[in-house]
Amino acid sequence: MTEPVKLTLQCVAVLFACVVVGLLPFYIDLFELMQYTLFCSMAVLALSLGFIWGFGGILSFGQTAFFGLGAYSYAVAAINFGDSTPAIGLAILIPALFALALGYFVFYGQISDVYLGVITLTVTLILFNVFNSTAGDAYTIGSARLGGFNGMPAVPTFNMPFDPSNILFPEQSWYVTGGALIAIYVGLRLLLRSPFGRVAIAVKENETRAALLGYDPRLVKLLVFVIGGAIAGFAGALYVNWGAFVGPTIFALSLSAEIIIWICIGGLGTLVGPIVGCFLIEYLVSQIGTQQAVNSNLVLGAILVVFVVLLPKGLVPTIRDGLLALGRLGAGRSRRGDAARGHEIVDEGPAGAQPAGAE
Amino acid sequence: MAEILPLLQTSHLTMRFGGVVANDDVNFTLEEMELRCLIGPNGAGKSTFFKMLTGQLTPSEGTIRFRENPIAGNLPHQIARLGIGIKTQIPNVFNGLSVRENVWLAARRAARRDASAKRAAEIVDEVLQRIVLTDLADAVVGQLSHGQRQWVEIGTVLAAEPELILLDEPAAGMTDEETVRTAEIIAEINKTRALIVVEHDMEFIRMIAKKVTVFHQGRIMMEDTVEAVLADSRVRDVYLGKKVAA
Amino acid sequence: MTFTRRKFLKTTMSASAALAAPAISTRYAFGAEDPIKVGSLLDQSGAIASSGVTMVTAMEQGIAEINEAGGLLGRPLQLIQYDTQSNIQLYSQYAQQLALKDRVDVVHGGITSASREAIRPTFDRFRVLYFYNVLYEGGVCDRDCFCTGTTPAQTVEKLVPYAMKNSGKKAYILAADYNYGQITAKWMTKYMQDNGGEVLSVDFFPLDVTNFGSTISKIQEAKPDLILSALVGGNHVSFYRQWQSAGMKDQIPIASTTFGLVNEPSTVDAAVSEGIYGCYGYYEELETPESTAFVDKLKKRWPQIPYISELTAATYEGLYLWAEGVKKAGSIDRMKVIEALEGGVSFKGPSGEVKLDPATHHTVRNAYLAQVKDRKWNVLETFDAVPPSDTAMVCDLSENPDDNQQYVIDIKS
Amino acid sequence: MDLAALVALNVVNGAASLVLLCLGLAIIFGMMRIINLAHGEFVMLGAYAAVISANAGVNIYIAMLIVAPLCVGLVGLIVERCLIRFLYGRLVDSMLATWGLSLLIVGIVTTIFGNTMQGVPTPLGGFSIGAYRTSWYTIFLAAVALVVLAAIYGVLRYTRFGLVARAVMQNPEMAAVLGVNPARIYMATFSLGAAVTGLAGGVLAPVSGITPVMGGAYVAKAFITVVGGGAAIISGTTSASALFGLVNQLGAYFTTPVYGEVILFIAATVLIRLMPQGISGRFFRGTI
Repeated sequence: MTEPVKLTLQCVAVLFACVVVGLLPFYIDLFELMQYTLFCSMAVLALSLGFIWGFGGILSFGQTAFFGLGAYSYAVAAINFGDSTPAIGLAILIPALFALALGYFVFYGQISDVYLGVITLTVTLILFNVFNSTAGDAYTIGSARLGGFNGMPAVPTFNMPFDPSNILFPEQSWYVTGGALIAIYVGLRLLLRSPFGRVAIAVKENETRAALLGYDPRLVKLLVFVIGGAIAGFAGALYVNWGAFVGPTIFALSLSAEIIIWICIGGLGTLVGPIVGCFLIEYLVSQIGTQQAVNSNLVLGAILVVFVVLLPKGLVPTIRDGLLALGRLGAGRSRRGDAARGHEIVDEGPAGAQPAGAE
Repeated sequence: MAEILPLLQTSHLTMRFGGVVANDDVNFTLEEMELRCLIGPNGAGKSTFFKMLTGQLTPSEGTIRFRENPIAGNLPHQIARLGIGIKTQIPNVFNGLSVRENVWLAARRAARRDASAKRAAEIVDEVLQRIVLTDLADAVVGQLSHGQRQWVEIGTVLAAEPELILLDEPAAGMTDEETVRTAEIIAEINKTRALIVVEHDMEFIRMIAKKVTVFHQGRIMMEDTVEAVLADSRVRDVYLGKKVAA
Repeated sequence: MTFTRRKFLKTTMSASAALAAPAISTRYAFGAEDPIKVGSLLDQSGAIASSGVTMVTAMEQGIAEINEAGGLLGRPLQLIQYDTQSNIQLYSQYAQQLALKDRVDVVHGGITSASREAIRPTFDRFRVLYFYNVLYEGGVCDRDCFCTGTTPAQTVEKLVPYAMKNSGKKAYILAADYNYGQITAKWMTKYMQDNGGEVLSVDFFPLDVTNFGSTISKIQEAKPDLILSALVGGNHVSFYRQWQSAGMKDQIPIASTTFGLVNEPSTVDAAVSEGIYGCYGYYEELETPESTAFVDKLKKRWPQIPYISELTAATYEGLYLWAEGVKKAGSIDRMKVIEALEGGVSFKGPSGEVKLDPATHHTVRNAYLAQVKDRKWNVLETFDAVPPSDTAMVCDLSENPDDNQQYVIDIKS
Repeated sequence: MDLAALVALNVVNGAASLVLLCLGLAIIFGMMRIINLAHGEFVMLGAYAAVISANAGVNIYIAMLIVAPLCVGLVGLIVERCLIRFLYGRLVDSMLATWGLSLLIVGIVTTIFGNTMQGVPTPLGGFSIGAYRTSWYTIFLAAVALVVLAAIYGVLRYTRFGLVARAVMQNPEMAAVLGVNPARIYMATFSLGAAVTGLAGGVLAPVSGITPVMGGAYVAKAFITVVGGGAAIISGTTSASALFGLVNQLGAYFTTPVYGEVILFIAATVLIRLMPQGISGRFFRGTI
């Protein structure tokens, strides 16, 4: 009963998002459009971690490793080929392969929870250090200089597929980025409804039980991790397309932590949450810098602290629960399961955990 | 060839944790289609034994043979795929998923062996009826009572259609009525499959058991029919002594 | 379904485009009394804030002075300063905001070379005049961009021979591991060799290195006569302190292109900084009338201002150079201002006469060689009107006005 | 030979600095499973406390060894009471909150003291090993590290607080049954961890650049070391610090500091891969 409602709501939301993406360029000025283009590319990054963490149970402190690798792969390839089409492909492929290698190392080594976090963190720090020390002339790939701390300026932005002379306008870039965000959201939704998606959630829920049923948790986690890496890499390409620039600070610890913050604020275990959290925080950070009264760190820090204490579940789940409660009140009838609430509820059930067998 | 091999055979199976010996030189044999009960006080090594059989622990020494396959030290999912299913002592289910999804996840692996996707849905419906949770099929398992989750776990074990089913205290926390139904289901399963059941409830054991193995301090103390075991004074001492101490 | 939706989209799109059109056209209709907007992107929080905050003060001071004097072309100046929070992504974001939303007439800003390279393409793309007022490694060649700080040819060239004269011919180079450090180290090597010296080793350090123990051992093993340092940032200050505490301070002198650029001499102990050589375009201790007036004004604006260095002075002078250009052009039109600036503009600021070099869009300015004495810079020698000869080797915008890149100058030593 | 001694001293110095930096984090993370992302800022606060009090005329040793830990311990107490105690058992929330806290502390310190700070001179002089000069302060750091290690060992091993703390960390319910209030133990543990971190900041102040953002350079390395060390606070942290200090300093000596860092991180990755329970989980089981 609730399942069709949920599905309808999701479809309506996606349609609405499509309309917004389509119409936005006619209502806001170029600057805001470019700003939203940036936010959308960051939201893709947020989705990648939101997926592997919320639905695969993998907390990666180093999602920026894939983001940065994607960005650098794109930049190097785009400079060398002059065409963004294969560069985008490489920006997805290389981080995915890297995720495959790293994931094999980690998951098949039976490393879990905090230790996984530490390994991903150190890998990111290694990449940061390595890319940071590429300032010398020796670090040139084809015609692309990696440029060390200063990074690579003036990277070619997206062009029409296989038509390098036809470079996308900011409006077109917006359509591509916004469209990509929606497509990835829908893709992940579909994936989560597929048998594989449900197995992934099962592994996240209870790894031991999944193994005792004959599922190989290592393989499932590895696949989830690789998908997350590929999406993060793609986000990297979108990011470079926005700023025409990539530098090693993309691997910085602060960005890694920021992604985690987006997800915590938006709501872990949902797909909309990371997107919402990302938009909110990015907007906030950019607004803070335009005022001169108070130190920016102070404001951001205070907001985060207050948030954790007051809204620990994150925005989206809190609002959803609130709406559900309202709906129940309005309908004047209490639903099954209310009595069971309050004790031993491990998880309210993430949005993706729809009952199976519906099809 | 296959017919003369027992279904499950362990030899010299030993598990040590640091200085503690949880299982010591366990030689255990289970025939095809057999139903065996394991009893023994807490800490006798029954759960450790189950964990080694299912691959959650790698034995320090000794071998486990499931039909012709040596499985000691294999990973849990590999052993599960060979056809050993387990219901663990504490309900071990997917709390965030619905009842139907829990069962479906198990059925899907079974169905995969049969190479038929439709079969999975059929198995789910059958099993849901069998564990009498059809009405709660879409409820999130985490919100169910302890007993109901117990049933969900039994359901997942059934749906996976394993060759050998390990049940660790299946009747714990169940009402008398449910206990009877559990016994019935076990008898029914046993028509086609082998089971090993760990249980403390002697009434329950009487209901289902043919042959009983008694664990004590990590070793097999005796192995005989229900009547013989329950009549044995050593078994009484072990149990009663333990109970008084607890 | 799809068809109707598309049709719907199409109709709404054209309708909204028609609605939006008048809004766009009004944007360009400025009244004469509209303020001239000066954008500024500087870090006021995060790791680079220690450099950024004094630069913001200089901007505010300059704008206030110009406004008090009646503004430019009869119009007041409006400063739009964004705190880039030491975050490269925010540089790009705010650059777009300044260019597209605030529609500023000029942007002054950027501190690290990385930040400059992140925003320079944005200002090129959206045709906004850009001033970069920081000493850096040289080589930027872009008609839209003016770099008013010193480059290695203006400072390192003076510093190295002077330090050699007072120590010896063998140097050990320590530099921050990014482009500024890498390129400065090359210049240091070149000038060492030009003066008959020898470089024993060049070590690069990431900006977050705080423990220099093994480096100090290596230096002792190499036994140089002189340390040349291009270490950057708060973490690298640890080197000077660990150097002093190892008792090396009195044995091997240090010459640095970066020490003292923020306010290091007054934050570290006198024993740590005593005797370090530096060469910059400006020191707070300069006693010209322009300099003392400038220092007084800034101290009035912000009594606790830590130290007024070349960064601060160049920011102030950069603003005035631009203002001179606007006055000369009689317009704030970007191309007209650029042409006016290229026609030769100069300003007598706190650091002396600063003249724009039309070919490179860099400045010809004074360099001052100084040594720390009792936590103050003691100016030892003044070099008048030093040209940016490094950038001039690769960049001639009067020949190639369409050139737009940062050259890595091929240093032949 | 002299050079070898000097390099050895550097290794000792590197390891001692790491031990000092990590101990506080190890106490908080190891005993309470809270990932304190504001750890670097606690170091910074310790350095500020030491520097400010020393500049105000307090004896430098008192400033470093007493004022710094006291101040930061107090800050830790306040933070625990106002924030952390709501977050026990919520690893991710505690990370988010302490990240916010770290920004907040940086913001507050910048607002009050500005972006730069006058440092204090390094006390003690230098001495010679053959032809080479090094600082007595290196030895002093190692000595402080040893004393702190011994003190914490003593507290955990021999005091009632230590016993109860270890019990609470292993099983909070059990401790509650024993009549111990776990909340108070957590509070004390967090303050202790903060105080030790403050001490590290204090003693590192004379050899570091003092800025509000200086903490950022420490947090990742400290965290990696603590996890590499495993659950045992003393043996784990010491062994991991020694190993990483050695690898880092030798790497830096034979190549460059950049590769010194990279080698450290690679060593950490391999270590965790080979020993998922950390060094102490593999070799020093059952120790403190």
